[in-house]
Order: sequence, then C-alpha cells, then structure tokens
Amino acid sequence: MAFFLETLIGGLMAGMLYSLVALGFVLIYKASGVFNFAQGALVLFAALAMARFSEWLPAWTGIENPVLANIGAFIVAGLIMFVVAWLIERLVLRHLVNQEGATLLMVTLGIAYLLEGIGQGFFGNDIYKIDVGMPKEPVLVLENMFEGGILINKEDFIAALIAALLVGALALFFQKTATGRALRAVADDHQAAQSIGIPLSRIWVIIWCVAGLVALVAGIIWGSKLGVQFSLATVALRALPVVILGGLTSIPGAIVGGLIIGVGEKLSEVYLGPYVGGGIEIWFAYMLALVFLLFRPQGLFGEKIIDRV
Amino acid sequence: MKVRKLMMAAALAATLSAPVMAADQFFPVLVYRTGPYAPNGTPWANGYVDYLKLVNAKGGINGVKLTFEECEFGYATDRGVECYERLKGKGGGATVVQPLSTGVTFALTEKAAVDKIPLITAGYGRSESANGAVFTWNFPLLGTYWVGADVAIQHIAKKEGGLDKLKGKKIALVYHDSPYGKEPIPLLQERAKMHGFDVMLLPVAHPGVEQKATWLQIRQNKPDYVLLWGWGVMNSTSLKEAQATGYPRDKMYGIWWAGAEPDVKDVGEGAKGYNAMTLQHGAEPNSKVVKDTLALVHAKGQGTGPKEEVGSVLYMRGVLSAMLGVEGVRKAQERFGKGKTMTGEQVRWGLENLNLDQKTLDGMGFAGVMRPVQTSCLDHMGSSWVRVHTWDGGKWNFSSDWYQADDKVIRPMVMLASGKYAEEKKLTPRTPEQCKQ
Amino acid sequence: MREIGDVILDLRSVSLAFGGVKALTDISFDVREHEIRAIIGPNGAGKSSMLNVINGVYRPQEGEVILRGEHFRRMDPYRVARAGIARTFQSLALFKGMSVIDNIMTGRNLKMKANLFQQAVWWGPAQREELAHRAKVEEIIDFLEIQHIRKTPVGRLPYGLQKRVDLGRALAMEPQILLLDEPMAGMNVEEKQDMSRFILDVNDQFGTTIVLIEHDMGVVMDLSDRVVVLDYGRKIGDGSPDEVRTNPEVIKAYLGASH
Amino acid sequence: MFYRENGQFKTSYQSDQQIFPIAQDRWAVLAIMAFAFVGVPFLVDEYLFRAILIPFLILALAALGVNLLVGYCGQITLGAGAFMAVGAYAGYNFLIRIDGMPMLAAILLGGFVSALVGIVFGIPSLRVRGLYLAMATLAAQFFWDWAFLRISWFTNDAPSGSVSVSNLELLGFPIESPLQKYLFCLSLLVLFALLAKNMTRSAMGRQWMAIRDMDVAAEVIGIRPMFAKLSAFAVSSFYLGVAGALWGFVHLGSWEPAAFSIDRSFQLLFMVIIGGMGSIMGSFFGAAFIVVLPIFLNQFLPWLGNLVGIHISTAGVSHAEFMIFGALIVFFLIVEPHGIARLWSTGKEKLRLWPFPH
Repeated sequence: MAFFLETLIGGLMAGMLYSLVALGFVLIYKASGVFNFAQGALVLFAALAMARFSEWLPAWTGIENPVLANIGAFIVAGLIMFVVAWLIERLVLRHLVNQEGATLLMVTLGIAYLLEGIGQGFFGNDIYKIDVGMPKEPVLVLENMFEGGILINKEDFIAALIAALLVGALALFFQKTATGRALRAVADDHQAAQSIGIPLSRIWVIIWCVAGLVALVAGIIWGSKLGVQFSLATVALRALPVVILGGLTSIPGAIVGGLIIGVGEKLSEVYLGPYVGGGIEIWFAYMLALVFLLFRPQGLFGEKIIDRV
Repeated sequence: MKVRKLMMAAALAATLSAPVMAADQFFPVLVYRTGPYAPNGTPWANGYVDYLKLVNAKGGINGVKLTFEECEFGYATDRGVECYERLKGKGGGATVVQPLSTGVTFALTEKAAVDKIPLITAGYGRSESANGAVFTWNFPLLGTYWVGADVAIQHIAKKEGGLDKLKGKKIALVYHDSPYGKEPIPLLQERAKMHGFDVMLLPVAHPGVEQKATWLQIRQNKPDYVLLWGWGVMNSTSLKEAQATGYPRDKMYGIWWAGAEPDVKDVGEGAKGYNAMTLQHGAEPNSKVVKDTLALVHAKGQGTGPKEEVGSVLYMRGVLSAMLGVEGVRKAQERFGKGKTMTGEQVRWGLENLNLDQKTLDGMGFAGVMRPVQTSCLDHMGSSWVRVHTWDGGKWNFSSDWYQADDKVIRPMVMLASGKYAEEKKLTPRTPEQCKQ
Repeated sequence: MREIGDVILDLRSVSLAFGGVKALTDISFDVREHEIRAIIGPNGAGKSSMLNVINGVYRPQEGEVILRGEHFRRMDPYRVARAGIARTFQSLALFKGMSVIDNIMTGRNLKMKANLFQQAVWWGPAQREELAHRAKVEEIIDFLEIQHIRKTPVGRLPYGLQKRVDLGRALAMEPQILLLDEPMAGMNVEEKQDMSRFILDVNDQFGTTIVLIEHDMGVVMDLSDRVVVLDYGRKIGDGSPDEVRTNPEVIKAYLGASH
Repeated sequence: MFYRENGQFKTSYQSDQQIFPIAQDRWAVLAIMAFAFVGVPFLVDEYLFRAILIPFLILALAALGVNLLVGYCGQITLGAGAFMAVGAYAGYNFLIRIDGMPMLAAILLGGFVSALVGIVFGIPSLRVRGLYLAMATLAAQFFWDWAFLRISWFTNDAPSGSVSVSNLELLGFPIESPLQKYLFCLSLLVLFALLAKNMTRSAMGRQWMAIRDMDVAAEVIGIRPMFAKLSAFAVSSFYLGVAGALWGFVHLGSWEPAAFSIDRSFQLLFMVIIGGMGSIMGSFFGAAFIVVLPIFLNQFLPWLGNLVGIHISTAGVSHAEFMIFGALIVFFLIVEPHGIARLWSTGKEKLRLWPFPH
C-alpha cells in the first residue's frame, strides 16, 4: 500500500510537470491553430539561456550572490524568450495565416531545428547546471502509518507546486484580465475577434510570449532536475499524449490529462512493466491517450466537432 | 535536375574541402560534438585528435605524418555511415575507423571488411568480435562489455567476501535500451547461474531523462547492487534519481561509459561514493602523455578543446584509442616498410600482432595509465585489465586493485556467439595457418 | 415518358435533435416515383437536416424511412448510395483538389469493379473500365455543357460552374432519386434558367425522381409537382404548388420570415 | 518556346489518360530514366552511391508511401518509421527462418506484414482526425520501437538486439556492390512509383482524394470511408515496409530499432510536405531535398569557410547545418506552402506559355 501510494504520488508529480509543458502546446494551439512542435526546443533554448546567464552574469558584473545572479539570469532569459516569440510571430507565422494544419506543424519543426542550432551554437552543447536551490534529498512522511514511510521526492514536490501555481496564475489571467478575455475571443473565432477590433497579430505575440515564459519555467524545473543539455528538447514528446488526452484547446484538459498520464505511465511501468520486460511507459502513455480518443475523438475536454453539410 | 546539381556541388565541395596529402597516413575521425550525446562525445574526440597532433609533433610514425579529418554524425547511425563513406577513400585511404557508437559499429562491421579497413572499438561494440578468427576486421581492444560486467561481479563478490557469498543477492542492471545497454545481459545471466544471484533488468528508453518508474522499482525491490549501463544524460539522471530515492550511491557500479566527468559533474556531492569500472585508465592529469600533450600541442596553441579537459576520463579514452591505432600502424611498418604509408590491410595485420609491453607503454608516457596489450588472431581484445574508481564529489580516485576478466567464463561465450555469427553470415573462421599470413 | 408512379420513399414521424435543440419534429411525407418533390421553408426550418436524414448523414432519434417498401430505423450513407439515391450539397462539397473529370468520375465509383491490384497494374481490366466510364462521364459533361473546364481543378471554378459539377457528380451515379440541396442558391437569373433546364431534362429524359430544396419560390412553383413546407422543424403544409400557395399557415410563416 | 503541346491532339480517351500527356514530358522522363539506369553508373563514385543515391532512392520510396496516405488520403501520420521497422524486421524473419527464402520475396513479404499492421493501426482513423490522429499514430511509433527492442523473437534472440543480413542475391545474381544495390533499388522504386501512379489515377486514388477533400460528400456518393482509409493505410504501410526492408537489408546491412526512430517519421513527413502533398513527383523532390541538403551543407560550409579564410569547427558546422536547414524549411513553406511539386508545375505552366504569356 505504501509503495502504491509512493508510485501514485510520484506519478502525480511527474504529471504536473507534463502539464506545464502541455500548457505551452495548448496556449498556442488555442490562439492560433498552430500545433507548436517547437515547444520542446523552446524549453531547451530557455533553459540554456538561463543556465548560461547565471554563469555569465556573475563573471561580467562581479555579483557573487547566487540569488541575485539567478534573478538576473531569469530576467535576461525571459527577455530573450520574448524576443524569440516576437521574431517567430513577425518572421514566420504572420506569413502563414490560414495555411493547413500540416504545413504549420512542419513550420514549427523547422523552427525547432533553427532554435536547436542557434541555442547550441550560441550557448554551447555541454551539460550546464541550473542551481536555484532545489532540495535534492528525499523526505519520508507518514512513517507511523506505513512501515518505512512514504518517500517523497522534495525536488519534484516543489516543482509540481510551482507548476500548479503557474497554471493557476495563467487560468486567472485568462479569466480576469482584458487581455485574457481578448485571447479567449480570438481562440473562439479569429474573424469575429478581428471584426470587433482585437488586433490578431498582437494577441499572437502575447500568446507566444506567454508560451515562451511557460517554456522558461519548465526549462528551469527540468534543467535543475536533469541538467541542461540537448535531451531537454525531448520532454515535449512526453507531453504530447497529455495534449491529446486533454484536448488541444483546453487548459483544464492539459492539467487533468497531465495527471492521468503521469499516474498511468508510472503505475503501468511499475506494475505491468516487469511482466513484459519493462520500458513500456512511453508507448503506454500514448496507448492510454488513444483509448480515450476512441471514446472521445476530440479529447477529454476538447470542443465537440459536428459535421455540417 | 535539381537533385543532380546539388549532388554535383556536394561532390565538388567534398573534393575541395579535403586538406590532406596522399603521402601521409590518414585517420578519419567520426565524432559527435552536437546532439544528445555531445557532452560525452566531445572530450573523446578532443583527446583523439590531440594525440594525433602529439604524434606529429614528435615527428610522426617513423617520419610518416598523420593527417585527419573530422566528420560530425550526431550519434545517428545513418549519418555515421555517411561519414564513413565520405572519409574512407580520402587521403590515400582510411587507416582505421573508430566510430564510438555501438549502432555505427554494427552497421560498419560488414562494410569495413569489404573495404579492408580495420574497425577499432576500444571498450565498446560487439563482445563476440574479440574472436578475430571470425571478426577479422574488428578490434575491441582493451575490453568488451562482457569484460566490464565480469569484473563488476568479481568486484562485488570481493566486497561481499567471495563469489560464494553472492548466492541469493539481487543485482539490478539499469541499462540504456539499445544494443549497447543489452550487451552485458548474457554475461550477467551466465554469472547468475554460476553463483546463484538474481539479475533484475531495468531498461531505460533513449535518451534516458525519465527514470522515475525505474527507481521506484529499485526502491521497492531493494537490490543489493545496481549496475549502471548508461550513456550521456542517462547516467547523471540515474544518479540524481538514486539520490532522490535514497539509494546508496556506493552500491552503484557503472560501466566505463558511465564513469566519466560529464556523468557526475552536475550531480556533484550527490554522486559521492559512486563507482565505475575503468577501461584501465581513469582521469590521468599527471601522466606523462598528458604533460607532453600540454607542452607540445596545447602550449603551441594547437589544442583541440579547452586545456582544463586534457587528462579527463573520456579525453584519456580518446587518447588511448588514437594511440592503439597509431601503434597498429607502427607495428605494420615494422613488417611492411618503415617510413611508408600503410594500407588498411597492412594496419590490420599490425593491430593483430600488437605487442605493447610495459616498457614501451611507459616510454610513450602511459606509465600508470595502462597495462600491456598483446593481440593475436584469436584475441582481438589484447587485454582485459580493469580497475574500479570512485567519485569523491570532486574527482575520480582509484579504489581497487587491477582485476582481470575471467577468461574461463568469457571465452566460451565469445566462441559460441561468434560461431553463431559465422554460421549466419556463412563465414569460415580463419584457421591458425591463415592467421599467420 | 414521365408518368408519376407509386410511393418510392416514405418518411414517417421523423424527429431529430442535436443536444437539446430540436431540428425536426415528427415529420412525415412521401415521394412518388418520377415526380419532382420540393421542400421549402424559411432559414433554419430544417430542410437540409431532412435531406441529411434521408441519406443517412444524420441519425434521427425517432421515426423511420421506408425506401421501396424496406423499413430503415436509420439510413447509412453507403447503403443509400447503393440504393440509387444521389445528392448535391448546399454549401459546395466538391473535392477541391481534383479536376472536374475526376470529381464526376467519383460518381461512377460504385459501378467500378476492378480491384486494387488490377488498378495498380492498370493495363488490362482497370484501363478498360476506366475508358468505359470515362465515356459515360463525357456524356454528362456534354449534357451539362462544361466541356471547356473538364481538366480544371474545381477549386478554381466560379460558383455557378461548381454547382453544375456538383450536379454532374450526382448524375454520374445514374440515380433513381436525386436530392438537390438549393441547387440555385447564389446564382444569377441566367444561371438559374440553365439549372432549371438541367433539372427538368434529368427528370424528363432519365425519369429520375427529384427531391428539391429551394429558396426561390418562383422556381419551386414552376418546377415541382408537390411541395412540403417546413417551419422550425415542423411540417406546416404539403400538397401541389397551388394548394401550398394558398395555405394560410404557410403565408404566415413566410410573411413572418419576410420572404 | 520549345515546351508546347501545339499540334499534339488527343484522339482517344486512352491517350488523354496517359501519365505524361505532353510529349516533351514523356521524352524528358524517358531521358532521365535512361540516364539513371545507364548514365549514372559510369559517372558516379562509390561515395555518391552509398551515401547519397541509395539512401535517396529508398527514402523516396518511403516518402511515396507516406504521400499516398498523407497527401492523397489526407490522414496525417507521425508513425511512418514504425512501419518501416515492421517491414525490415518482418522481412528479416522471413529471410532467416525459412530456408531458401529469396531476398526479394522476403522484402515483399515484409511489406505485406507491414500492410497488415498498418490496417490495425489505421483503425483509429475511422474515429479520430487531423492532429489527434497524427498523435495517435505516435502510439504505433513508440510501441514498435519498444517491441523490437524487447521481444527477442523478432531479432532471432540476438543478445544485443541488433540484426543483420548479408549475402544478398536476386535470382542468383549477387546484390553486393554499390552499383548492384543502386540498380536494384532504382528498379524497385521505378516499379512502385508506376504502381502508385496507376492507383492514384484510377478509382482507388479518386476514393482517397475524395475522403481527403470532403469525407461526408464522399460517403454520400457511395465511398466507404472505412475501406478507403484502411486501404490507404495498407498500401502506404506496404510501401513503407518495403522501403524499411530495403533500408535494413540493402543500405545498412545491420540495424537496430533506432534506425527507424521517430526522427525518421518526422523526416518522411518533411519530405512529403516540402516535396508536395498529393504528388508522386513531389515525393522525389522532397526526398532529394531532405537527404541531400544536410550532407551538402555539412560539406559545403567548411569549404565556404576556407574560401573566406575562416576555419569553422566541426560542431560549428553542425550547428550551422541545423540553423540553415531549419531556416530553409521555414522560408520554403512561407514562399510555397504546397511544396516543390507546385513550384515545378507553376514553372511548367509558365514555360508552356513562354514567350507569349497572354
């Protein structure tokens, strides 16, 4: 029982991190209909910027305080992400309005190559460290209830908490602010939004900036956990089943989907894996998403598609 | 039309970009300085190239200068094959190929034989290719994964107080889910049968950044030891997960590809106590060859990578790999003519008759770095000495004596597997007489 | 040659709803062989839904469809096509990426028998079949007077011509019943005249039964033998054009909808 | 001026239905084919054969398969690599488990097994569409990646999980030298391209395109979506399976599942979209572009660097290769979202009217 709970909690925490990456996908898809495969590259790019500037800033300015250096690096990396977002909108997406989904998908893959090349070329391709003071040692809780207690990974716990806070903040942003409402209007109907005077291209820049920011936070969390290196770009693949399961257009979908996938894949690996040789969690996540899709082809929270003729 | 134009331009570029002269000995260098495994591939490549430069600085091989050209393949098998094809004919023909990738090694095993270019895979590749009678062109010099796994078990047994104490123990293998990671499994299973311990197999999917479930299983099953067979980011992730699940790092033993600075650097204190097999050498900043390199190559501004990296574990592996290739050429010159450019076929003979005794090695600056290597037709490995080193939070230190893999265990497995290979490929293993030629 | 025959298609108490919204409520009417039957009504009256029920795109919650005496709880588009019912679409539903010929050729699909392997090899049965059907399609192209655009991708054609191609594709099926969903919407007078002529010719030459949805009352009254009137998903009138014209409920509905 | 169809009158539907209705095109294609079969062998060295032409031919075949599904039937797939893997491993098993199995038969059987698997993994397409379907096909990709690593029966219990074939021969002739391999792949590609063209210009192709363009309307005129979609999956997977078997047998000789990873799937989709969806010719353009461009950049950039006196490091070249490749794709899709094939046909259209455009 204790072990089951441990797995469950581990899965939930992993799922929360998937949600964070998935959120990046959903935001952009919702606002512009682009399925942004460059999200993983954005995460890598942001993490590289963060890691390198937290090394460079102290060296350039002489500030030794690690907290200040991290804050400085965060601000610089954030600005860089905004610039990247703005450039993507300006140079690429603006010229591709109303293209087919597949074309847009490929364009974002092209952007991903570009970002991976620039990121590694400019920031380097070694392993870099992001040290924001995350605790690395585990804690044991409920030791009097279960023998041996339940082990909680403190780092994951804090990461999940940060992810949850960010998701909450974004939900508030969408519900309560004027910009958020405009964003939702655009998501519902581009043309209608445009006709009541919402500037589409500004909204897209904002959305890409928000996605860039989400990528930065995800990059910091994953980077602090795994070290900043090329493979960070692949976390996006782990978040895809979350997006399918939750629905491409739904923020709650990204969260619930993330939790379901996180728990599902950890439980499957731990309890089913040993019978078939292990290593099943990746495809199991996709299969799980696929099974859900067969019952709800538009994802758990996606908008229903009605055929009209 | 467009296609052909591009190809012609590519061919043109290829011929123009080769800065090599035919009279020298050409070493193709397949590297990965980018992509998921760049942090590990880069120091190896730097060491490899630096050593070639060092040989040139010392006057070449009996006067024959070495030339080389890098080709980046990003650890992708098909790009690796492309690099091989691109470089194999350059500079008067490739001397030896060292791909540093199990996937590329598998793909080249047959091609290299046709092109008559020896394939050195120091510390990786197919374990059964130690049998040179079948694998004429493969040289897994210094050790295969079966050697590594065998020594790991010997070391654990020693800690426990004898091989008989292994009975009932549980040893987990956390491995990169690829041919590389799967290589040690047959040996571990063989040893498990002999000594009555349990092997628990835990594959980790490429690139290895998601291991939570793996370590949950380790926490649940509490194996006595964990063997780590990872590459790149997978290693540091394993160590971090071990720390996060409270698994003692001093019960963890990595293969030599999981025992270098990039694997532990960013875990730092968290990896303290973690052990790894070494391919004879560890980090050797004080060895003579390193001092020579710094003095003759780096001091002249010709260093390939940063100075600080010289002497690190993977850098040294690059140095050793290059040295073995160079010594193959030297040996070949003894027979086929000193001061001449050797063909791949001649170098193959040199590699098969390599005999580096301790004095020679010491003279080349490898004192304390490695032990003698002597190859033969039946033994393309030449040496199976292994030490264990341990990370103290800041650097690697040796923590054991020399071990030698148990030939009685490994030999029959090599013969069986290479026999099966020969049968599949319809190859007739060379007889001792043929070997002498 | 045209002589109105027996009831061929009969709808009984059909009700259809999307979520909570009722699109059709308890509708019954019949179609006789060889006649031109019109369905009229203001916007949102449920006319297109009616056609969609007939050819199985929508599944009604209640009621049944009787086709040549056979009872169907719900229809299935493929079976409907097999039974010889073809249709055109209100908002164009042509295959945009294909040429005019290919679009019309798709209408011959059910009649083509060569299997995948024969098609891959091409020479032999597949080619013979292709040629035979191509000849048939050329007849339709001649009939609709669209020879000059036969190789053009339909996406590039003006609206009026696309409507004709849509009709051509339906005719290529050699249907017994042809469902036309606002075939003249958005056309100018001349185009409407052409289209009316085509409809009458089809009905006359091939004896095809036609079920027609149309907005233009003048056209409907001229063309059709009998008319059904729908409003808000209910049937409010049914009968000959003259009967319908004088039906007070119909007048009310149309005046209310300012037509 | 020379590219005109004046004076070429079609007197039968048969002549109108030819693959290349314009005489100049027919001659050009024949000339290219003659050059590929007869000229290339005399002009090209081993490097071009092994590193560029053979991979190009095989990947063009795979891209053709993807194009049938994505370009003609409109079902996006990100799992193409998995079907190549199925073809390769199935072919391998036929070859080694059945004595005297001819290589060509093993390759084709690999294709058939892949077609069956394609049907199974195509079933979700009956309910799921567009991007959701694309994601669902990733399930196939990851499942087969896993299966070929884990289920040792597939790899004939090879301890490393890597398999290899050798001593290839066709009807008694060895397929060993680069030239033999090139001709073998070229012949298969030409054959399969012809079959694909035939399918797409007959009823089957029209059914696929109908489903792609307007699936409801297609159903109403009597096209069964299930049959059309699953047959597209089957044919596409067959092509991919054959390409996969060729990739393993002929190009690599020895392979592991990583040879057919998700990167391969993306690469194939790239080829189709860059080359031109719904165009046989486009598959070739796309494959050429994606196969040749990175290798070209990788060799061209250092050369360019030398020319202006800069030495670019290996890593620098590779990063620049990534950047330029990415930028070109983006640029390309902005300029012509419909791919090279569309550029090609626009160019031809212009040429037909030149020099009197009105």
